[in-house]
Amino acid sequence: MTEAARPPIAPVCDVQPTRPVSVGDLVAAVEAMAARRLRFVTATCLDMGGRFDIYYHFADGVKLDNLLVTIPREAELPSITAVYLGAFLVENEMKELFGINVVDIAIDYKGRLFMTELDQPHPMAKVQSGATPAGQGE
Amino acid sequence: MGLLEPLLKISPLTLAAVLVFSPALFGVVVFAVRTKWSRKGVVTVAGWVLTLAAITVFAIAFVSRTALSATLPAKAAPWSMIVAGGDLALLAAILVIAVRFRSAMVFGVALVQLAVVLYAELTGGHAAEAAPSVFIDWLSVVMVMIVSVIGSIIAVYGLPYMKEHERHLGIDEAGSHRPGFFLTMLVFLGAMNGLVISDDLRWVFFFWEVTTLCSFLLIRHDGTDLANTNALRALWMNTLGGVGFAVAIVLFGAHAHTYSVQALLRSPMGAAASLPILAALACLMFAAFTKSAQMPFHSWLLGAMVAPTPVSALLHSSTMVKAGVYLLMRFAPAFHGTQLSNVLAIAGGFTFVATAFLAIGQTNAKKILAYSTISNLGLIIACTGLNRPLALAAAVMLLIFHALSKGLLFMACGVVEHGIHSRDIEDMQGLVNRMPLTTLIMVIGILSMLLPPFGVLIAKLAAIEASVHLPLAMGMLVIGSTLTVAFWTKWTGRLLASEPGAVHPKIEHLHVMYFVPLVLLTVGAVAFSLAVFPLLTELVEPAVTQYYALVPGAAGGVDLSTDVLAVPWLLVFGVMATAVLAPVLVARTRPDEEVGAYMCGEQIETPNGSGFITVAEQSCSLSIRGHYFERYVGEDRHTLWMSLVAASLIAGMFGSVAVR
Amino acid sequence: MGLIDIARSKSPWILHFDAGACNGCDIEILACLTPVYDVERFGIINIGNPKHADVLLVTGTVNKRSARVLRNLYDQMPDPKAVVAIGACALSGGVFHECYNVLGGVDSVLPVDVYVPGCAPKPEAIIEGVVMALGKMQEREHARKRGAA
Amino acid sequence: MMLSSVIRNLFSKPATRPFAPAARTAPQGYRGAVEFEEEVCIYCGACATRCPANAICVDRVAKSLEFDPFKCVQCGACAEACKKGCVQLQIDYQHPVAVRHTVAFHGPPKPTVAP
Amino acid sequence: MAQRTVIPFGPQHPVLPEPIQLKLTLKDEIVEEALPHIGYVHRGVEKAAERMDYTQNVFLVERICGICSFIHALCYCQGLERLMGLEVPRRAAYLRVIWSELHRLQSHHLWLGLYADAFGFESLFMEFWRSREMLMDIFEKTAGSRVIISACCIGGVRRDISDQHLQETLETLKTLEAAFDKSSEVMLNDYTVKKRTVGKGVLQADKAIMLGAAGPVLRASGVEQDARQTGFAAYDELRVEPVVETAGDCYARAKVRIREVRQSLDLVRRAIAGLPDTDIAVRPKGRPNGRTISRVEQPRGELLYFLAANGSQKLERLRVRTPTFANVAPLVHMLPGSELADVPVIVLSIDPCISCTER
Amino acid sequence: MMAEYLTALAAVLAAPFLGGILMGLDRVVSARLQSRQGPPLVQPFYDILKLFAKRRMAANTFQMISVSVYLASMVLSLALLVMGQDLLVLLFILALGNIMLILGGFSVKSPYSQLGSQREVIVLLAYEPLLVCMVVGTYILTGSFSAASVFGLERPLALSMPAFVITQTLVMAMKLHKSPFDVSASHHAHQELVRGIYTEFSGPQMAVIELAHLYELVLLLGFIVLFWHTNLVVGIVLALACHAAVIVLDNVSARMTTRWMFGFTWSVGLALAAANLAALYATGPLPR
Repeated sequence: MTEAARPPIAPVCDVQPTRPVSVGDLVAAVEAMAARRLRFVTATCLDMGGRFDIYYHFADGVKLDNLLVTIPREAELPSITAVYLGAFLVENEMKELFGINVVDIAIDYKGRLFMTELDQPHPMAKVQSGATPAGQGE
Repeated sequence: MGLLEPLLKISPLTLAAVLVFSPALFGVVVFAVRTKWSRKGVVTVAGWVLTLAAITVFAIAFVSRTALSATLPAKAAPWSMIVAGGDLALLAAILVIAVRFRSAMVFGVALVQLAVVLYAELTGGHAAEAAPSVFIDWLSVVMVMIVSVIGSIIAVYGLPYMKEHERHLGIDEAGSHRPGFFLTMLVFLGAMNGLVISDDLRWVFFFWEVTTLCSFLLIRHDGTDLANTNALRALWMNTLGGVGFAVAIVLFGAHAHTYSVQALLRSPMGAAASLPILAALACLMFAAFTKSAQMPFHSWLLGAMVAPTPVSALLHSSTMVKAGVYLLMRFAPAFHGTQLSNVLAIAGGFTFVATAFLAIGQTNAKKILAYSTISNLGLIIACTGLNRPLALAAAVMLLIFHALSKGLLFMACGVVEHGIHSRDIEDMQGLVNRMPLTTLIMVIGILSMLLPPFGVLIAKLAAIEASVHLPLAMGMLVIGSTLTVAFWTKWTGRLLASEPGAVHPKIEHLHVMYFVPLVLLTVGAVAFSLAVFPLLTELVEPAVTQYYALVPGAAGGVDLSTDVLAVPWLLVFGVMATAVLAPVLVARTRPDEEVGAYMCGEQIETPNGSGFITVAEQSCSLSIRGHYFERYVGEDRHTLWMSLVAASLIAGMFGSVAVR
Repeated sequence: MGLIDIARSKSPWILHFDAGACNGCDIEILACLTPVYDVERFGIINIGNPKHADVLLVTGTVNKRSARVLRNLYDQMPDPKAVVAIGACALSGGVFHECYNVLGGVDSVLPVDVYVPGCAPKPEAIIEGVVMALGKMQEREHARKRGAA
Repeated sequence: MMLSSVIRNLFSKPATRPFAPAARTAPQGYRGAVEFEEEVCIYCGACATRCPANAICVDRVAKSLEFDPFKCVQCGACAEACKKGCVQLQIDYQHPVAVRHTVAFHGPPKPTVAP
Repeated sequence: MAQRTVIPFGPQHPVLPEPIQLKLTLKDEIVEEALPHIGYVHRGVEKAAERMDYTQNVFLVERICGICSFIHALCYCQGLERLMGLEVPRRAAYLRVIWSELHRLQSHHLWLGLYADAFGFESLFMEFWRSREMLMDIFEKTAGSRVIISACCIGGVRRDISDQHLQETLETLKTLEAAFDKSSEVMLNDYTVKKRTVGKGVLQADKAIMLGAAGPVLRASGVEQDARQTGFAAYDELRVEPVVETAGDCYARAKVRIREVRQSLDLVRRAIAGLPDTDIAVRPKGRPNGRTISRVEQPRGELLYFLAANGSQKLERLRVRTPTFANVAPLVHMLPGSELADVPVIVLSIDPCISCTER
Repeated sequence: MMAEYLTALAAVLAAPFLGGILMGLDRVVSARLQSRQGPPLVQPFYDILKLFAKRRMAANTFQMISVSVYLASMVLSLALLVMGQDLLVLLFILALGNIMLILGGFSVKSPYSQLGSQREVIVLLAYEPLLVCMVVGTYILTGSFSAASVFGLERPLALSMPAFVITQTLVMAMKLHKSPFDVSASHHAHQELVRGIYTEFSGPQMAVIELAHLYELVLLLGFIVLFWHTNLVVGIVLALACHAAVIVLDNVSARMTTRWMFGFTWSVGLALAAANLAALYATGPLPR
């Protein structure tokens, strides 16, 4: 049952197509998506320890088109709500659950979207300040 | 009866002198002797004197059961010169005002009036000697009571009010405008008394113009730009009405050859009246419409609310606007059975509906009261136009009850305004927690305007009953009464909207000169409603009988027995009183639990009262604003067309003269 | 069994609050109102207002936000009243009992009279639960009366 | 339109199903209350590992099983996992109760296990 | 002082089956601003999914939403199957379609009932919910539970449906359709209903795209997008044409759903008719590794799962984006300008599922 | 006079029982229209008794006064009707009760109660003219506003005032808060205002309101019986038919919005009333 005994399996990457963009280019890239009349679907945030991988999913007809932004843990992330207002919920969610510093959200819940008192300020974040990495089962 | 016998010996002329001149004299004393205590004392004494005089008049009329009349010897003085001189002096004053305030409108209208008055003086002025003759029938008695008693109460209330008012404006005792204020007020009361007891139209006209001038002075009392503008508007409108009055005098002089109201009423009138006489009556109606602020002249009364509250109370409840309806009621027998009368009913009914409608959209308490006043005057005028015994009875009852309730409401409003520094009814939300006593008084005042078994409603029911024969007027009355419910209920609701939990609020302290007048009028409003039957049989019925005696062809007594009045009102009162008192007794035992209002489970106490937790876990205080439907009942949307309709109805009155 | 007792047992008005359920139990409560289960035959009305309600039906796990609301609602219900917890989540947190935003079952906030297990419980079970809760409410009321006497 | 529907309803039998005791039973295969057959249990813990709600606790050493019906979501994973047919889902639903309780049983005591 | 009325609408509110608060700013009764306050049902499912192993997760994600539980499980399983490289047997794919469409049917019936109730048409609510009970009976019979049917598993489905049950299902659907004809007729043509729905809560196609609307809300605004077009499960063989309306108001949204009910009835029949006779599941083997997106069409719209696995027993990240989550922004846009009385109608017109939104 | 009072007393005592049964019937029929079994016939009595037995939870004293006056006005109106008194007065006493209830709703600073009260004011505005017009119609026929004079007519009112049977039915639907007129409050809470004007009344106060509703129902049906006073059986059947119409209407329509409701009653309702009144003015010369 050790981790080493696990047979190696090639990772699948089905999130296609994905175009990586830098934080600085994000809003411009999103504006380009808007210019193409793509529908904003959602954003997905992955806490990779030291960095966040944030996917922005857009629907082009029935197909998806994605952007990938990678930011360091403490970095600011510009809001895209000026372009796609619909992103306000997901940005507030990232702010609250992962502790990403999303700035200039159109409707800002100030980190109080879902939760009232925070025992764990950002429960989805893998690294809590002063806490051991969570996620190791029961 | 025997006890009252000596009263009969008092000459009506003496009484008249007391009623008309004593206030003016007291006023002069107030003006001359400028100390706080003298002012308080003199005004109070003036109030007592007036009240006693009015009660004496009532007692005499009650005992003698006939109208009192007397005339000074024609030779005693050059009466015609005096009255003409008085008129001209007033006009001169108005012209001076017009020049000083650069009001072309006032100037023009005053010039026209001057022309008419001069014409009257030069042509028919001496058709009859203008010796002061007094005629006091029940209608006059009712008016004298209203003017003297309620007017005095308001004057007394004005003492602390004006003091606080000037304190607010930062005016010290030395620079106080109060002496002039009370002088004007008292002169006003005297003039009103003069207006309702004079038999000679020229004297009536003179007093009529005095009230116009007094009201101008009172409205512009604060001297702000707005006050000046509104006062000037009141002045030109009322002077315009004066033109109508003067034309009527000219016509009466030329075609009826008398200026005595009683003589006029005994001359061929109604269907038998000649065209010029009818035209004269229409002119009088026009004058009454301006004085009683009927549409399209309602704007002056709305503007008059810039004046200090005692002025509003005085203008609305007991003086000024009541002069107009008094004149119409006085002349009602003259246009009985004419088309003119019907058109009058419709015109009054229209103002009744239209202003009740506009009142729904208002948040300013005084404005609501103003609209309500205009509306009720419209109702009284409609009753006059219906010109049936029951309608007239309703009109007299409305005169009394409206004066009581409206005086009460204005005064209470003034107290509230000084308490919370706002006259917006939205700011009065939850007043019951802050000023429970005033709120209670105010709520009684409002309910007395609105609900059975209070007098206003009983009168309204009688009016509806009397209007069935004129379907259009009836429709207006029904709809108007319904609309009335909307703004009164909303306002009361605002007052009562209390924070849950504050079950026993602390009772506020009221100045004794606030407290006594308020309580007097509250008790009056309730007691008169309770005593609606004695009132009806002892006061209203004689008034209507006297009126009907003048109607040609209406032989015999007046039968006011209607189903409305046949209702066992005592039973109604009893059941309602029990229903109100029983829970109060139950409430003495505290409820088992006191909880906050239902707010979907998120209620919370905030510093500004109850609130709820909302977006981003912030607490937000609950704010509930009444519905005003500005989109539907906004003044801006409707005033213009309504005024046009009202103006065309007035034109219709003149037109109906030709049609008969 | 006095007249009042009969009336109480024949007229339970319910208030439903979803404290964090997946909808399954809520929909089953609503299903109780429909023609097929028609709880009005037992006098049950979904009154939706705590001030009129006799029985509080709670579904779902409780988190801090909903616990506050739940407490408020319960306080606004006039006595005598009863609480019924419906579904595994309301009983213990169910499959979510270890989630970070879950306080646990309803009984961590309110005194629960009857627990209706299941995921989601059938409408029959819910009705049975309400009836049971009325019994408990009556008992408590009688005990209170005896205590007061 | 609605008129015809409601009038038809008025004159037809109501759709309301009778309630207990005449209530109808659930169809075969209904996932109702979870029941254990103590005798066949071998305390392998397969059910406990599969249970998404951690409603079952098996101590393989002490040979005891504890089941919290309040946590159970009646998914049937335990019954599928059980090789012995010890865990079964009843057709009848779990009835409401007024007090919290758990189901617990254990196998024959082993001398090695402290009481 | 009080220039505007500011009131809480929810969380506990009889027209909202689920807790959500709208902070409404009103003038008279016209909404000037509506802000949603959520979090009453937030549990933390995404985090929990990282703690449980991936088979247990099936039961977890089902309980994200009790109305479309099967579709949640389907979406999850599909993603995992892709990561594991599993090929689902055709019969399982067809059964998945059948259960999915039955879910859509019951969800739409549920919604139509609640929607009718939102504008105070109680008897119509009763009609739809009476019909819905037929579907609940089908679930009870075929899957063993009324609500959370737990029929989907990784690699296929947990249960087969017997021929007898399939026949009974077809019978039931016939009755259901007859009842639906009558009730939907009322929903579409009744004067009072139209008065309450036509022109209310209008969402232009442009706005719908920019605000990221999903499902019937999107399609009612004239945008032709339906995740079933991607051909997951057996939708590659059972082609689906998206149902589109153009008015973008509450009425159009109801119409889309009513037409979808008919479409679903047709799909179930076609799926039953073409049901292949193969196994119903393959055993999952190996451990997933990689990232993928799985998309399916829920009754409320497009459901998106993002799965990230690192080859262990547990997922690294499970992201659930539900359709209601996407439809909140359009709601915030639609409410201002409407009357208070229309608030429940407009809120319900997006078919809100708060437990989905908050997870 | 004594006999009159005794009859009124008897009516006042009997009305809640009659009203309760009618209300129960209403609920059973409503349930059956929705294909449900429905509650027992005596359900309203259970509800009222239970509410009386709940603990008192008042937000303020005025609430209690308001419900008590509400009940009193209903009782009084019924008594006045039975005594053959003035219908116009009766209407305004009825309105008094409603206004007091509205003020009771206003008296708590609670969003739903306040909004419900605001709406109830509009409902009141909507139906009040219809009621008054109906009474005016009787005046045109009899020359009097008293109910007693209606008893004296030879021709049933329904024949001379057919449109008013319809408007009375509408008024009944409005006063009973039945769909589509249940904008300010409804029997069930499934509406945007929770229970609207009733939201903040609880326990015994709510019981008093429910009791008053029973009186109100009897009173409203009494009005309709008045339309066929010549034959009481026909009158009662007519009243029940109108009640049935209200129940069916309740079940075949969506709730109106306040604005729409007001516009509807003032256009359609008043048009009907005006047409009938015009016909009465044209045909029946006014007596007196």
